[in-house]
Amino acid sequence: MPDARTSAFPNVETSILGADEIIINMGPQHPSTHGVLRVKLKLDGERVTGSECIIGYLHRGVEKIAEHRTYQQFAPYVDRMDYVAAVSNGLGYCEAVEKLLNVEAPLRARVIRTILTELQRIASHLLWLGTHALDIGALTPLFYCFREREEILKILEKYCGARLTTHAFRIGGLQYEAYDTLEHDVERFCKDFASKIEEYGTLLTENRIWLGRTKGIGVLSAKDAIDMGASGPVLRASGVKWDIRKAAPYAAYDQYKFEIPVGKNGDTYDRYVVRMEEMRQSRLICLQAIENIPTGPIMAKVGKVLKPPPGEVYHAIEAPKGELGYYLVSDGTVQPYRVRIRPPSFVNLQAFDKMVRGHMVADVVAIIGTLDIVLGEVDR
Amino acid sequence: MADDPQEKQPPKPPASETPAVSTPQGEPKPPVATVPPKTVAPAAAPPPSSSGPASPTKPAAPATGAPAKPAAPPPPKPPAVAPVPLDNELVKRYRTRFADGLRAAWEDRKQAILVVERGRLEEIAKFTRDDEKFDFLSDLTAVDWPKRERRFDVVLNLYSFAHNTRLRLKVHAGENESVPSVSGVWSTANWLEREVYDMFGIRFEGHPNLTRILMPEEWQGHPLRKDYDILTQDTAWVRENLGIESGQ
Amino acid sequence: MLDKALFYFFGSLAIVSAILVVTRRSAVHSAIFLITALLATAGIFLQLHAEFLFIVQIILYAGGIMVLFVFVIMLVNLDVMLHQVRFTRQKWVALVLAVSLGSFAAFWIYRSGHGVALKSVLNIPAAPTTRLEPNTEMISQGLFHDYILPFELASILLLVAMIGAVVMAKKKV
Amino acid sequence: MHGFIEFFRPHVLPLIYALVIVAVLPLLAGYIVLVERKVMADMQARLGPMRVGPHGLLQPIADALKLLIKEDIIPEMADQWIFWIAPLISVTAAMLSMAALAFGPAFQVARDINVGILFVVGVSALGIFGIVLGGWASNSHYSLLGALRSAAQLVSYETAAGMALVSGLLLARTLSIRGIVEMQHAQGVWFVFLTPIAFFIYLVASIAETNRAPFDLPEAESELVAGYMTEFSGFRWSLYFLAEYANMVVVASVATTLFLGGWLRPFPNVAWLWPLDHVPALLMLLIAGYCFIRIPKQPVRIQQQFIAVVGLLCLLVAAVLAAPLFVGPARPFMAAIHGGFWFMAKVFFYIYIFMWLRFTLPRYRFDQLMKLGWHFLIPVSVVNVMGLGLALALHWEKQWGLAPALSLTTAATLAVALWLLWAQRERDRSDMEAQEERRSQGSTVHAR
Repeated sequence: MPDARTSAFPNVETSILGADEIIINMGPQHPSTHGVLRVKLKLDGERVTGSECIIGYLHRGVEKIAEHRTYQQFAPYVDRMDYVAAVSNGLGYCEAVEKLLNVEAPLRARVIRTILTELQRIASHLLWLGTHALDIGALTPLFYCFREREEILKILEKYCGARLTTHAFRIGGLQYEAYDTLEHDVERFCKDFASKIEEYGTLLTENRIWLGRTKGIGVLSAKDAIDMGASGPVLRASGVKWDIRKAAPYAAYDQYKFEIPVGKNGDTYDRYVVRMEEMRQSRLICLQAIENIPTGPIMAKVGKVLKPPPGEVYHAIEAPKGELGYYLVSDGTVQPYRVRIRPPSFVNLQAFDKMVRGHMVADVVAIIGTLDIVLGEVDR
Repeated sequence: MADDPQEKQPPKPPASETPAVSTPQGEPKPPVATVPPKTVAPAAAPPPSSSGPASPTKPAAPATGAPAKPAAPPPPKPPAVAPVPLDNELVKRYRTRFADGLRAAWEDRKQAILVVERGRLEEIAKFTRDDEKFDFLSDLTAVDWPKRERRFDVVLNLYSFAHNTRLRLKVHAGENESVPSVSGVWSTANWLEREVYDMFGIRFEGHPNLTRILMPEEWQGHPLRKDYDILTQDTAWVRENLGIESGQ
Repeated sequence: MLDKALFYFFGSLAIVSAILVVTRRSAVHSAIFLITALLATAGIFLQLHAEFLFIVQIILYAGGIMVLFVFVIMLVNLDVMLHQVRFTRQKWVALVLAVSLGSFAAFWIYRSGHGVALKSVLNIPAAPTTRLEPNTEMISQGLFHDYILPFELASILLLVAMIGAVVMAKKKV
Repeated sequence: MHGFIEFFRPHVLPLIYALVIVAVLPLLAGYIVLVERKVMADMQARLGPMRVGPHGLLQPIADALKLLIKEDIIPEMADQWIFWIAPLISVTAAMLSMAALAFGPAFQVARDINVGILFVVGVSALGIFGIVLGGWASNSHYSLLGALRSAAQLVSYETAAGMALVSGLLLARTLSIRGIVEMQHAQGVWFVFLTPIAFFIYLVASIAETNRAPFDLPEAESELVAGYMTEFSGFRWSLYFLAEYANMVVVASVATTLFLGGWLRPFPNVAWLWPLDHVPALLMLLIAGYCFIRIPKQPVRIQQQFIAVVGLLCLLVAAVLAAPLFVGPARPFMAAIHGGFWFMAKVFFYIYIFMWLRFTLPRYRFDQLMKLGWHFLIPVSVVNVMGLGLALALHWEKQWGLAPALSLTTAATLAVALWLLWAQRERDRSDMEAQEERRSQGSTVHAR
């Protein structure tokens, strides 16, 4: 029997030199797949000719659980989906149920909700920037980003006691009154964040190697982006100027002036620029919001037991990753009949195969990073 | 200190949502500032001729309970907003184009819902995307009503960049009836339909690769069905593999 | 005394690894033994105080050519070669050749010991114990002054060969 | 017996030096790792290892101990024999090339080997075998890809480094290491000022050659897990690690010898800069002072004692460094002791540049790395050699001043470099456009 060892590699179907492709598995425990995502890559030499994402490793059946919980009981589950931006998940769910009940949170609650959601957006983008730069090899930005993110998590912890899975909002408004130094903390954070974001810029934006690794990588044209259902920074970087905070203002977004950054040619560099600009805009929103947080009640007239009249509603908000939609169907009882969550990461990840073709293995890592996916939300 | 909706007006003009002025059920006041998405149908008020709660030919559909308001909610609660039959240009265009293709149309919480015929879904989808400019398929999902004879609702949530409005298409499908796939019209439907198949078992004709996406390949049963009972599966598995009676 | 010991060490190392090169089943093993053989000869060059030759031997053979050998061995899939039956028929031919060559060499070694006429030709002077003056300059003197023309010709020839190889190996991108 | 001693007399000193190198190198590599982690932490607004010993000073020993105790796994299908010898080849190649280096006028293992630099370059080139065979022997797809990539990278950047050295040697007109430093001493100027481009090219090429910083593709964590080192663990892995850092020291010392004037004090011949001789002793005094100040701040008593000992050690070294200046009889050892200090200072400065680049720059992709090597570095280094040859010829034959000739050729080489960069950018832009319309007319492929 020929010596097994010299029969090159049992798991390689054909010789490396041969022209036909080899299949490489990345993940599910790969350091740069942002969670349990397994990617099967078909390689011709170094070029990727095809890919298939195998997901479902983190599927906890959130939608099934929802059918056996009351509306209030289900709210904490929502934080566990996109665990990097738990506050905005909560906002989406609470506003959807309020729409179902045809109730509206008072203005003070809506303003505080807007502030906390925008802070969470900055925190989510900071985590994205740190890990994305780390995947491409820049070790330092990660620590700078996490230093700022720590400040935001402190504010969230002071407000609702938790840093990551916050369950900060209640259906109908807020559970806790804003702690007295909230305005001061947010102002201090926004003041020094301006210089910090320029600091990241100096490290990366004009960096020749960074440009080399991101310009022209993972290009997604506007038509393809819309057809693929991409949303959020991925869609805006392809040149489509659409942000739910402007198109269909919710919470208190209609009271503040902010720009929507748009990219030109939808490559990894444009998504980087769009997200950096979004962080600056979120900072402006927070500054405008804390100028005058209106006084008044923080909870609408919503009874202990919520029995929304039968019917259905679809409510979408602009989460850091994209359009986060809730489709609630109520049958008049205390428990929702059907809760469907439209996860932006799941839909954006679908565009991965189109973006990765023709690139090298090193770019696959950059493209997974630029899609900013969180597997908790992809698998639900 | 009940929050009195009338006098408290937010500083900005009603472009932002003002609490819906509560009127008895039936014809809502025309200039009602709608909830976030601007009124779906360009026409402001629904036709005055709405003959009260008599429900049009719409089948039992979602309001399985009596179309009339459910048992009187506790007095302070705001009024329930029951689905209201909808008839505006959009619905007229659909009716002229597809006649019986459009089964029903109503508005629930100010969002337009069209129930269309299952067989002609692909054709209607193309029309919706090309002529009505609903070029963004936000979500494709399903709802299981086991008590109805055609138990599944396949729900498409659409959004139009041109009109900045949302629309919801619904299709009723029976136990083993298959639904035409719309992944040809919007590519995003590819994974969404795979997930619906995985969770509900609804087959989509014309889908390039209809396999499970979240659950493992060899998984039996479809989790999100109402009659999907994990307990019986678990005891069966325990009995079969471990040879003992599961304690649950 | 150290010189003798070193010489015999390098000599035996070279012979043993040369034999191993031929007899090993796995190609990578034989490549490694080939490298040790080359390094052993480099050691002998050093003993003769021919430093430039020593370092050229290392850079050129071990550092350059052998790297290519190992590259090729790793890239080419060797399963096919292993299945072929090894050259059974050539056994006899090899024996005849070996015997004739062996006798030929033995004859001349014997003759050089005794024969008078051929002493001048085969008279291998003993290794010079005195220090050679630095020979790097001498070699460069020879290479770039006395034989400049053949040197240029050879480099052009190599250049053509390289370009040819690149053109042939260029994938139809 | 007498013959035996007689016979060994000339070899005693080199043997001692060799022992010192083999013993000190792992320790040096360990402390370079500690310095690297501390510098990295400092750049990333954090503290770095602080737990083992005061300020983490004992961390390298702890790491070494951990690696020794760690289980040494050999993959089942791996080629046992090659798996065992591959790390050895790497380490021996790195250590062997230290033999020819002169750490001070006296401290050199291979006394006056007249092929000096060539020996170092040649032997360190053997390190490739360690990497390639390591990748092959661990019989896993990832490590083979990593091994092939790093071998290709080493080979292509060795050409650039070789040409950069050639331009340095043109100035030195000799290969032997002592000769080069003496030439710089004679001319009174370091070669880095005469051929700055060659130094820059050698800096970039040496970073690539030791698989570090922007070029650390072979073991880029995010792609091929750990490249050729994936299957190695425990002591075997630490041999590769030691080889990498030893290579770094070798490359740094070659650069110091050839471009930064070996063991020469900065401005060796300038008389009025005599206080520079006192700098080493003063520096050591400073460090000792800092250690003594930090004593009360140490949390544990044992750490206080340890930092006191470190302070004393620094004082001792300061005394040794100051001795030749003041104490009469020690005067002849002046060059040897100070030479060693200056040499090590320059080597550490060179390695600091490595670290500095590692924590600021992201990583190159493999094709960009090759493109930089072949399309830019090698052509520029060849042009630099030709330019330098021309300048020296003019200087010797036509008696031009050295400065104008050299500045002329440096300017010419810079012009060529800029032209190459511009051509490269044009080529990239046209590639981008080609990729663009190839992508646009491609039909929307269904994602599987």
